[in-house]
Amino acid sequence: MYELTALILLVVMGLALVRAFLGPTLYDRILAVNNFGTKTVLLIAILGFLGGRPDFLDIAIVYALINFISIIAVLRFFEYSSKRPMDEES
Amino acid sequence: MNIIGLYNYWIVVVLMAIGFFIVIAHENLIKKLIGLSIFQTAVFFLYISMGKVVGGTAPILDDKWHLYSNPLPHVLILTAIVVGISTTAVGLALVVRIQEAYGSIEEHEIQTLNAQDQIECQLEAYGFMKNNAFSVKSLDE
Amino acid sequence: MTALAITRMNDLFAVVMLSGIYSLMSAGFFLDLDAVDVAFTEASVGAGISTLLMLASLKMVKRYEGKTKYKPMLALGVVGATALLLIYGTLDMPHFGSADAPIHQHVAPRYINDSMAEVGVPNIVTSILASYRGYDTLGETLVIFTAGIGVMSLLRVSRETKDQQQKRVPADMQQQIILRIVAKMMLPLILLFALYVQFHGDYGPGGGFQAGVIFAAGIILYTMLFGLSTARLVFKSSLLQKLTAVGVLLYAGVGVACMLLGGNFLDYNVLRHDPVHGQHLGILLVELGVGITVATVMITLFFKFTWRTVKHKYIEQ
Amino acid sequence: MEVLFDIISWVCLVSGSFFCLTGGIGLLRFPDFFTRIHAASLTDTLGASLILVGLMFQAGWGLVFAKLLLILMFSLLAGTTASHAMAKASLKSGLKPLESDDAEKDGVPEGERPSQQ
Repeated sequence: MYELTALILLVVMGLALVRAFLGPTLYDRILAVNNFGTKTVLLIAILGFLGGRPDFLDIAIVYALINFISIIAVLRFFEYSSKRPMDEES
Repeated sequence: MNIIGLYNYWIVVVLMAIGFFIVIAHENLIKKLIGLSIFQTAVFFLYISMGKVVGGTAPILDDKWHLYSNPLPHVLILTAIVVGISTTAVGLALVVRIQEAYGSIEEHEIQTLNAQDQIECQLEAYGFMKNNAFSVKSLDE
Repeated sequence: MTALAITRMNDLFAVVMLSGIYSLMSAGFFLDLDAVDVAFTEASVGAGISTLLMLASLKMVKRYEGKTKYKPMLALGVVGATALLLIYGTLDMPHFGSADAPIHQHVAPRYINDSMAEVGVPNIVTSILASYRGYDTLGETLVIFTAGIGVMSLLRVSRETKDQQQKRVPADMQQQIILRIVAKMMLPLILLFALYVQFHGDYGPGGGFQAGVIFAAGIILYTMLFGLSTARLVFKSSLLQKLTAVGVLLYAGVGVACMLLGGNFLDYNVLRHDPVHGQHLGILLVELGVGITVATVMITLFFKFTWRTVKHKYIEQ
Repeated sequence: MEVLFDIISWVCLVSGSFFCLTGGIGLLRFPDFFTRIHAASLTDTLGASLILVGLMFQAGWGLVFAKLLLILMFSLLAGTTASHAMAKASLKSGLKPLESDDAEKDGVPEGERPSQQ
């Protein structure tokens, strides 16, 4: 059961990755990164159970935290330089 | 079997090649730093994957487990990561200073500016005028 | 995993985002290879702090990469040749995951089998880090300290801008009320978690390096949302500089104390009557020193970069 | 009791991963940013909490349970807040939601819906 969930999460991470590559606007990329991070948190938690040592959930907590902080950092970065056009093609 | 069992090294080599390529082929200094960090990560992978034992578990002692992965590479890499971020930070600080001094972080632009600067300094030291044909010629060299 | 690295092309910002993902992925990879502590560090350092620093410096430089002047074919050739040579070199390497590889023969069995009796700490990584290879870690801490000093001297901000900065009300994230409130709620949790990681490092994954980075990340979150001048009221630069030095001094001081008590440098056995207790105390103090240094250096780095950005903005206006 | 917990946790895990999968597909297939954030963040919240609850049933009482609870709280707080902030920032930067041709032009609430979640 864990394997199935982990597999699906990997697939979703792949999809998010494709979106991060394609992403017409920057916000799509940010969204994809955020989504990717959330899925990584879940994957870490499940991997812990899969390996039989679920004591290592600290790492998942750190991931969730870091994900949040980096998203905020990115958003703040754009509040600074919002004069520039947001579309990437140039 | 003989070849397949080595796949971890190949991943490392591919990552290393990508990082190396970014470092030498791109001119943007920040890109170079990122390439450097990819290269660094490749080295980390090399160490960590060598420390892995099949069927082993994380090196935190517990009564239920008897086979552990090798903890030594973990220690080395743990400190290496933190040192890596410090060096990256110093590199970024240098990049910022370069941007302030030259107005650019592209390598060839910086080199051109540097060469111009040097030649002009030399010419001035030898007492040449800046605006004659000579200085233009030496710029081309 | 590998395909990811290739597609980092023109836009530097996208590159930084992708390197964040890359870092998360590599941390997952480390976890899969049983290196919990390393995954911990990579997650907090690689994905968090380095992305932040990259972004902060991206604010100051141009966002788009210029056209490359030279043909990349030569570089590609060199890289390809190197890669082929390396792959040829790996043919003699031991197989992935084999237990009888040379790396597992020499000192690792001693660490795995005896560290419980000698050091009394379940997390072998911590015991090696702080006790068996304490010299190394002292050196690493010094390197971080030096890097902090280097950045401080490179990105110095003059006194005059400082005064102007203190007058300026930071209005960057003023609109994001929800964000601010949630961050305020989360901040104590983050700091508490950092302390947990710091002092639980003997038993689970964690330790001084990771805890320092998490602590710094919490402070950085606060700084980003409430402005630099607010955060500087708590963390004055003089305080930060002193704390950075205190961390290194604590580490080295433990070593000197060991020498004074009749042991070798960083030989914790003599700190208490019982060697195992002595080891415990020594590791705790040393990790605390590492944690203080790492946290303050990271906060200093971020402050310096952000300050520089503010200065740029001020000059532009 | 044990079997019951197992079944509940399996149901939670499977439905959670199903939601995650739909969210991922939506993230990839939807036409513009606001529909994408809608797909991604809604399913993210539900899927993540379901998976974590499923794991909680497996863990039983103890430190692991507490940590899972912490992650759950974190993801509920941080995930929703982050998507709210993203939607707001993108709207402020001038990214307009895609408006359908035939319906009346009320694209903005559509885009902000995930933030109210």
